[in-house]
Formats: sequence, structure tokens, C-alpha cells
Amino acid sequence: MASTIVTFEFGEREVEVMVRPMTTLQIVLREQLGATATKDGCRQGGCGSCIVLVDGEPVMSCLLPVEDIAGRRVTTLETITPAEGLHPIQQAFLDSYAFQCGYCTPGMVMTSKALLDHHPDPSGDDIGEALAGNVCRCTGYRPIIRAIGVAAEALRESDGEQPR
Amino acid sequence: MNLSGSRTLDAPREAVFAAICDPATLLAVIPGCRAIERTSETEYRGEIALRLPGIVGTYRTVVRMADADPPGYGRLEGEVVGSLGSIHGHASFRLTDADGRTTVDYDGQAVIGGPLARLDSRFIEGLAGSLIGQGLGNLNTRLQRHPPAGASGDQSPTIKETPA
Amino acid sequence: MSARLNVVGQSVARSDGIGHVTGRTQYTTDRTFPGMLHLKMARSPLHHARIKGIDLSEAERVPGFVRALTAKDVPHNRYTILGLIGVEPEEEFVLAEDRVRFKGEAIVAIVAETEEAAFEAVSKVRLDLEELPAVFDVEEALKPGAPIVTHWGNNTFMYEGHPCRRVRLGDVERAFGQADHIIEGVYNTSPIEHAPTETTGCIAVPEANGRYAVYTNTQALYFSLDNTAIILQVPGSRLHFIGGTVGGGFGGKVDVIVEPIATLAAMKTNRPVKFSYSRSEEMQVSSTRSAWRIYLKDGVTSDGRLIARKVTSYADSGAYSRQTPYALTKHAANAAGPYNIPNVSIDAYCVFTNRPPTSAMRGFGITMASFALEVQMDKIAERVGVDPWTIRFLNAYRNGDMKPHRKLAEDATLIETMQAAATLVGHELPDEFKAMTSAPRAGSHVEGR
Amino acid sequence: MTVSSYFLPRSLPEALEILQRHGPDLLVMAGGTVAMPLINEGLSMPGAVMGLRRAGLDRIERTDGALRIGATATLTQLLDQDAIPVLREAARTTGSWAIRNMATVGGNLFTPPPGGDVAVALLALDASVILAGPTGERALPLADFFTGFLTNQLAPDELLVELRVPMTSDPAAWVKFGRKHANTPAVVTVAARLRWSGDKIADARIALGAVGPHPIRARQAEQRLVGTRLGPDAIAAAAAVATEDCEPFTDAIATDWYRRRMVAIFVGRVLEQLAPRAEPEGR
Repeated sequence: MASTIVTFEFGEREVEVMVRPMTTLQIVLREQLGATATKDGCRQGGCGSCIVLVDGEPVMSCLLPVEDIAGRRVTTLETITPAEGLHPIQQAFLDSYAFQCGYCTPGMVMTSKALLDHHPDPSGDDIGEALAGNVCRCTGYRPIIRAIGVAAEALRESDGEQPR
Repeated sequence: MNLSGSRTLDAPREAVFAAICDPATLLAVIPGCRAIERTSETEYRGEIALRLPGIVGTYRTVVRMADADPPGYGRLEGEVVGSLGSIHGHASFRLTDADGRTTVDYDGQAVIGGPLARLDSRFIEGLAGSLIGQGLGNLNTRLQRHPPAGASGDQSPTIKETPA
Repeated sequence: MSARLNVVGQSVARSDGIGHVTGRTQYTTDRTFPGMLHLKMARSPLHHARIKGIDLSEAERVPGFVRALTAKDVPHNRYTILGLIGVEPEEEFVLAEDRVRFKGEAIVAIVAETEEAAFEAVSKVRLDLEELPAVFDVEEALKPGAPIVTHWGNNTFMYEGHPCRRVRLGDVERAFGQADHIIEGVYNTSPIEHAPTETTGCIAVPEANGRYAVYTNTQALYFSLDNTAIILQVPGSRLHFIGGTVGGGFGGKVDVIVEPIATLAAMKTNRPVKFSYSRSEEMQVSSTRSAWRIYLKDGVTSDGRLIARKVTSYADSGAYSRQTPYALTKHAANAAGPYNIPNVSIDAYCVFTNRPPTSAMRGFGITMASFALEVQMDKIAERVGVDPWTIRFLNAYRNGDMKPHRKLAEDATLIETMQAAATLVGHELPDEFKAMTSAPRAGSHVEGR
Repeated sequence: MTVSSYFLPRSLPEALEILQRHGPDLLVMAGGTVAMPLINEGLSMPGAVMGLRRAGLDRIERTDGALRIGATATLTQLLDQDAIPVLREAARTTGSWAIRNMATVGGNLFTPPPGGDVAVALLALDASVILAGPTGERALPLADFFTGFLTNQLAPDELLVELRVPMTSDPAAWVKFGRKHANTPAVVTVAARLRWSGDKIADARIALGAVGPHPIRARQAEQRLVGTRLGPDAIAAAAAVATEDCEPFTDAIATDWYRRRMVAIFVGRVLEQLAPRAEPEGR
């Protein structure tokens, strides 16, 4: 069981991790980098609570061996959270009460981030389709959809000056 | 798990019964069979490699002909053990003459243990049915191609064969 | 109400909001501890079986295997969760002894250095099981000759010596004879899995002072602590339960399932032990809402007054009690609905089958009765030829009405709630219903009208 | 078993060489959406795994009258191509965004029903599979690739490397019916493609998913359509006979009883989309 060293960009910094073969990005983030915003809900690709962005695209980190993404850029809820204050998407989720237990929230925010990066002015259908892989079992989706609308507006008004 | 089915093969009963007792034939027709050994008059030990979507593995099998009334009836008992668990079971088969051809009716019960038991029984039953169907299809092809010389079956006490 | 309200009617920021949107909220398994071991469970592949043997020899040889726990390792292995409130008998096993009663029942706990090693060792536990006939339907389970699930000889929870909770008011049979309409119905509901996004789990950590810190996502912290103390036969003071952050529960995390065995493993190994359900365990093994079957027979006058209601209901508790005997008692007290009915007979059975145990879920015992009762009320309205509002206003509880279980209705609000609902949906009620209130009827709280 | 080796070949020859070396005990994985859930649950415990994500098998290109889809092209790539719109639709209704970014077109052939929706569309399009082995490549009609539930024609020393779809101007249509609008396993999926000769159908393909051991052709229904003008009677007859073409199963999504009835409904709806009064979806 030879471990290998994998290097990837974690937000703005480069990280180097030593992993046993087939260790998932989810496990690396949570157990090696202490980045536990990425959640562990099913390890089946079914709940979306582990969604992170790899080169800007949402993926299920529970299904992704970290070796597969060597050299690529990983964006998580930690890496988009500013040192002070909140990212506009986070602020919108907070203001819209777009969570109850909070367990799905990191995945919801990351999917929202990818969506708004691709579609600054998404329709309701766009939002619904984008969120199809994110399960919320408590709140229901209305406040979350509302939050994404609020965030989209805030991001458009700030005209791209917000942290990406 | 219960399995039953029926299939008509293009050979007389004696030839079918002999083929079912012949290690060389079994090796050739059982899907994924890598080795088979006749360890006594009634016992066979073998190794089957299965390459399924997401699951690969090698399974050790031991099968005993618990009761036989050639060329019309046989009862098999045995087990299949591998990294994913075990299947213990028994099956009886009946060979009926159909104008020189042979109808095989089989009926078996098995208890599944280990991780395999956690899979939806539809998967195990579907797969087992699929493999039996494939095996009987292979057997039929082989019977059409190489009709066995004698009807008494292979009398050699212990032979071991591995695939070329 | 003249004082200024600071919270009611205001939007108040949630204290956990920032943590949730930044991902800094710490859930149970977001923690990790040096030397932490992983516990996985070898479970029954059969719905009902006698355990003839357990062979751990191959499992023990898996690299990373630390130890296995079986029933004999558990100090007080047979328990019942509601024992804390006096419910008897103790009937569930932390780890199965001679028999398994549902598919997925825990038999052997494997503790290993890594999750992978634990999974592999679990796969190598050899169980010698003799399959027994199983029963999956509540009424089948009550027939003579049905496979017996419990250890006391029948398949019902016994309430003071009776196989069901019984509620009697008036004389339903006589009232059926006087009714203009008899309306019957049978209502079935399915089990529902809570499916919390965070699976059930805990981490038990030995502390330097001889206590055990147990980080858990239970919805019932002290309930779990007390049951764990009983199961492990240790004073509660040796257990330090830390919880409160739950990634979804809905009633699914009130059973005491992971904490006792994880804590025992921590005691036996003197290392932190994590036991967190996989998603398939959560879906297949954790308790669900019970399936119910409810038979209703109602006697109604031609002007729409309910004069008799007979309820026969069955809750499928699954293989063990968990919270279902309690749910059934709540159910029996409410099974006639929020209506003033002078003659009521209720027989409510808590039935054991070979399905996974069932337990708490949002309004358990009541929700399913409400479903049955309100569909039945619509049926009655249709038969009598009045609208669904009328049938409910005519029969609604008022203060001072006698409930079937001999409590006087207090703080009744059904009439006012329906009036408000009618306003909200723009339904114009007749004047007599607009004027109706929950104030006591003249000469109320006597049986009959 | 803890995975002891994870191979990430950078080319097809390298991948084939690893496969020869490790034989049938090597688990081959592309997007990971089938294998990883099993591994994460301890249901699959391979000793050695080969991941194909970096093997260079993910191109989609249009050549020689065919769309050549690399086996590890993702469903997102399939959604982004515009050569064959019905494949876009099949990709769009499969999984969720993050899953489509990972799941591969080739992997979709190995997804047990009620999954494998894209394969249903490929079947209706007369796609071929290209299998590469130690002695070279062979092509096989997709219809012949499946041999049973979870079993197929792939030899132990072969890899699926490409799906080849003939370009056609035949109108084609697609419907997936699930319990939810998106990210849902199928109750039934139906893909159909018709070749017209004047105002009559000269040839028909109807493929069904989630109602058999693998994606299947509704051959009797196809036969019933040939020579008709696809009027209401022909559609009804084909929809009715399609229920005899399928072998539905019961699972948590639907019963076999319900699936069989939905086959009739949705074969009918797909054919209505293709009926002459509607704008043909000709490509």
C-alpha cells in the first residue's frame, strides 16, 4: 500500500498531501486539511453536501480520487470565505434563512457559486436544474432559491468586484 | 434467494448429464471460471473471477453432487466465498427428454452473507439468473460443437485444469 | 400584550447562521482525534434467523483489525429505550444474542485502525444462521401460527395485560343501530425514513480522568447518556455527552443506537472510537416512522352529526419497541379526532414484525391518524351531502366536551382555526359557522348531547 | 480490502498494458459514479484500481459520417455537443450537474437499470461500441453488446474506448419518466428514431430503459410501425405491443406492473412527438 504525494491548488495556496491509493478529495479535505466545510452525507454522489469546485466546475468530492485532480484548482466554502465578512452568496443565504440544520449549506453555496459564475442572471429553472443534485431535508428549497436570486443581484450590482 | 428456470439444450440427456459432471466442460462454460478441480467422485472445487460494474473479485467455490439419478436428476449443494461475502445454497435440476433434445429445469435456494447481502436482492438474483443463462448458453454451444463420445461422463477421479 | 415585543414578530438572526454559511459549524464527525479507531457493524443478512455460530477467525487476521465486540461483551445487553420512563419489558439487544429479528440487526461490532480495515474485517465475519419464517404485515402477525418475533410469546406490546390500548365511551354498537349512515374506511400508510443529510453517528473519547467524552448527533442527549449508563453499567457521571449540533433529525436520532457500543469500544481499547452510519445503514437499518393500518367505522345522522366512531388501528413497530409503544398510547388518546362524538371505541395495537424497528418521527402516532380521520371526514361529508367545512364545524370539539379517554376538552381552537383558514383561502362561511365559537356548549360535559 | 494500487494511465496503450498485467482482478473505473459509491460503502473492495480519467479517451469528434464519442467523455461534454440533439437531451436528464461533470458516456453502458439512460438513446441511434484489446480494436453494435443483467461482451482483457454514432437526418425523440423532474432514476426511458420513405415509415428504432436487464430494443413495436404513416392507430398499436417487448422489474422506484403500463404511455408519447403533424426534429 504505497502512499503517493499529490499536489493541488487549494484556493490560492498550493497544498501537498500524502495519500493512500484512491483516497477521495472529500477525505483529504476533511481529514488531512481540516477543511470540514465539505460535508459527508452519503458518499454516493447523491446528497450534494460534499460538492466542491474543481477548476470552477462542481463535482462530488466523495467520488473523486484525489490523484485524479493533481495540479488542478479546488475551491471550497473555506476558500471563498473572505478573511472578514461574508461572500455575497453566504450573506444572501444568511439573510434569507436559507438553511435549517445547515448540513447541506456548504454544498448549496458551492453549487450556487458555480451557477452564478456561469449564469450571472439565472432563471428559476436554471436555479432548479443547478440544484438538482443538492438535497436539503429540512428547510425546503424556496428560501435557498430566493437566496440565490438575492446573491445574483448583489453580485451583478458589485459588477464582479466581489471575491470569486 | 430463490432461483429457478428452464432451458432446452440441443443434445440428449445422457450427453447433458455427462457434460455437467465434466470439469473440462464446466471450466469452458461457466462465465469467469478460471480453474476447476474434481476433488472426489462428487465434489468440485473451483475459482470464478467476476468483473462487474464497480465490483471485481475472485470467488472460491465448492460444489457437491449430493444426490444424483443420471441422466434425469441431480441435486447440488455448495458455497461460493469471496471478498464480498458468501453464498451457501443448494439446487436441484431435472433433465427431461424433448425429442432427442433435453429440457433442463432447475430450482435452487441460497443464503447470502457478508457485504453481498446488503445489495438489493434484485441485483444478486438478476446477476445469478444472467450468469446461469449465459452458462447454459455456452454449454449448448459446446454440446453442439463437441458432442461427448460416451454417455457415462468423465470417469477420471481427479483432474485439474486451468485455462490456457 | 401592550409591552413592546423584541423577538415575537421580528426577524432575528440565528445564532448558528454564520457558522452554517461559512461551514465552521462543527458537526459530530467534523472532529477527529489522534489514534481514533473506526467501528463498523456486521449485520444480519436475514429478516429472521437463529444464530448458530459466529466465526471471527478470518476477520481477526485482517491487517488493522483491533477487536471485535459481541453480545457477551455488553454488560447489560438487553434493554429498552423507554425503560427510562418505566416501559417494560427490556427486549432489544445492543448486539444480537441467539436470534436476529430484522434484516440489518447488529451482531458483531468490529473496531479497526481504518474504515477500510473495518469494512474488510466485517466482510470476513462468518455467521452461521438458520433462517426462520418471517412476518411483515401487522394483521398476519396477529394470526394464530404466525412467526413470533418477541420473546414473550405473542406479537403485540402488552398494555396492562391487554394486547391493545382500549378506549371506550358510550356504546358504539347501540349508536350504530340509531345512525342514518354507516361509513367505513381502511387507511394504510408506509414507513418513512427520516433520511437526515448527516447520518447518525458519534465519537467516544476516553478522557484522562477516567470519563468518556461522547460527541454525538443525538436529538436526545441525556436520554442517550442515561441509556448508555444502564447498558454499560457505569454511573452516569462517567459519561460526558456533548451534542446539540444535529445535521437533521426529524425524530430519527432519538434512538440510543450508536453511543453505547462506541463507548464500550472506547472502554475496551482505551482509544477514541468513531461509529457513524453509512448512508445505506441510515436508510436500511435506522428506525423509520411506523407503517400504520387504521380501520374506521362511523355512525352518522342524516344531518351530519357523528354519533359513533369505532377505530381499530395497528402500528407496525418492527422487530423492537423503540418509541412505538409510547406513540401508540398517544395515538389511542387522539384516534377519534378533534370531534365531539358521544360513543367511541378504540382498539389500538402495537404489533411486532420482522421489519426494522420504528420510532419517533414528527407527530408520530397522531399524523397517521389525522390522515385517516380527515380523509374519512371528507367521505362522510360526501355521503351525508354536505361540504367538508360543514361536517367539521358540526362536529368540532368545544371547550368542556368530553374526549373519549375521559378528559374534558380545554383550549379548543378548531373552530377558530377553521374560521381563520376560510378567511385565508377566501372561502365564505355561512353565518352560523362564522358565529360559532369554542365556548362551552350549554349543559356540556355530559355524555351524549 | 484496502486498495493497494491505483493506476492513472496517460494513454490507451498504457491502460491496456496495466489491464494485461493485472488481469480480471483490476477494477476499471472512469468517472467513478458507479464504482466509488460501492467502494465507499464497503460493498466493493478491489485490491487494484485503474482510473481512466487521464487516459485521453474523452474526445468527442465528428468524422466520416459519425459522431465519435470517447468512452470517458463526460455527460457534460455530451450536453455541450450539438451534432446529435437527442443525445443532449439524454445527457440533460441524467444525474445532477456535479454527477454529469464526472459520469462518462462509456460508464453509462455499465450502469445497472434503472440507470443507463444515455445508453438507451445510443441504442436507438444504432451506435457501435469500440472495444480495444491486446490484438487491436473491434467494433460491435451496441444492441449486441449487452448479454444480460450486468453482463456484456467485453472480454477480460478489453477496454471500451469509444461509442460511434452514425450521423443521420432521421427524426429522433427522447423521454425519460422518473418520480422527480430532475436527478431521478427512471421508471422508464424511451428513445425513438424513424426513417421515412415518402409519407411512410421505412425503418424504426425504439429503445427502452429501466424495463429490462439492460437497455433493450422494442423490436415488435418497431416492426409494427414499418409501413405506417404513424397515425394514432399505428402509435397505439406500437405502444401496446411495446409492453410485450419489455421485461420490467420491481424496485424502490416502481413496480413491474406500473413500469409495464408506463412503457405503453411513454412509447406513445415519444411517437406522438415524431408524428407528421408535429415539426420533425430532423437533423
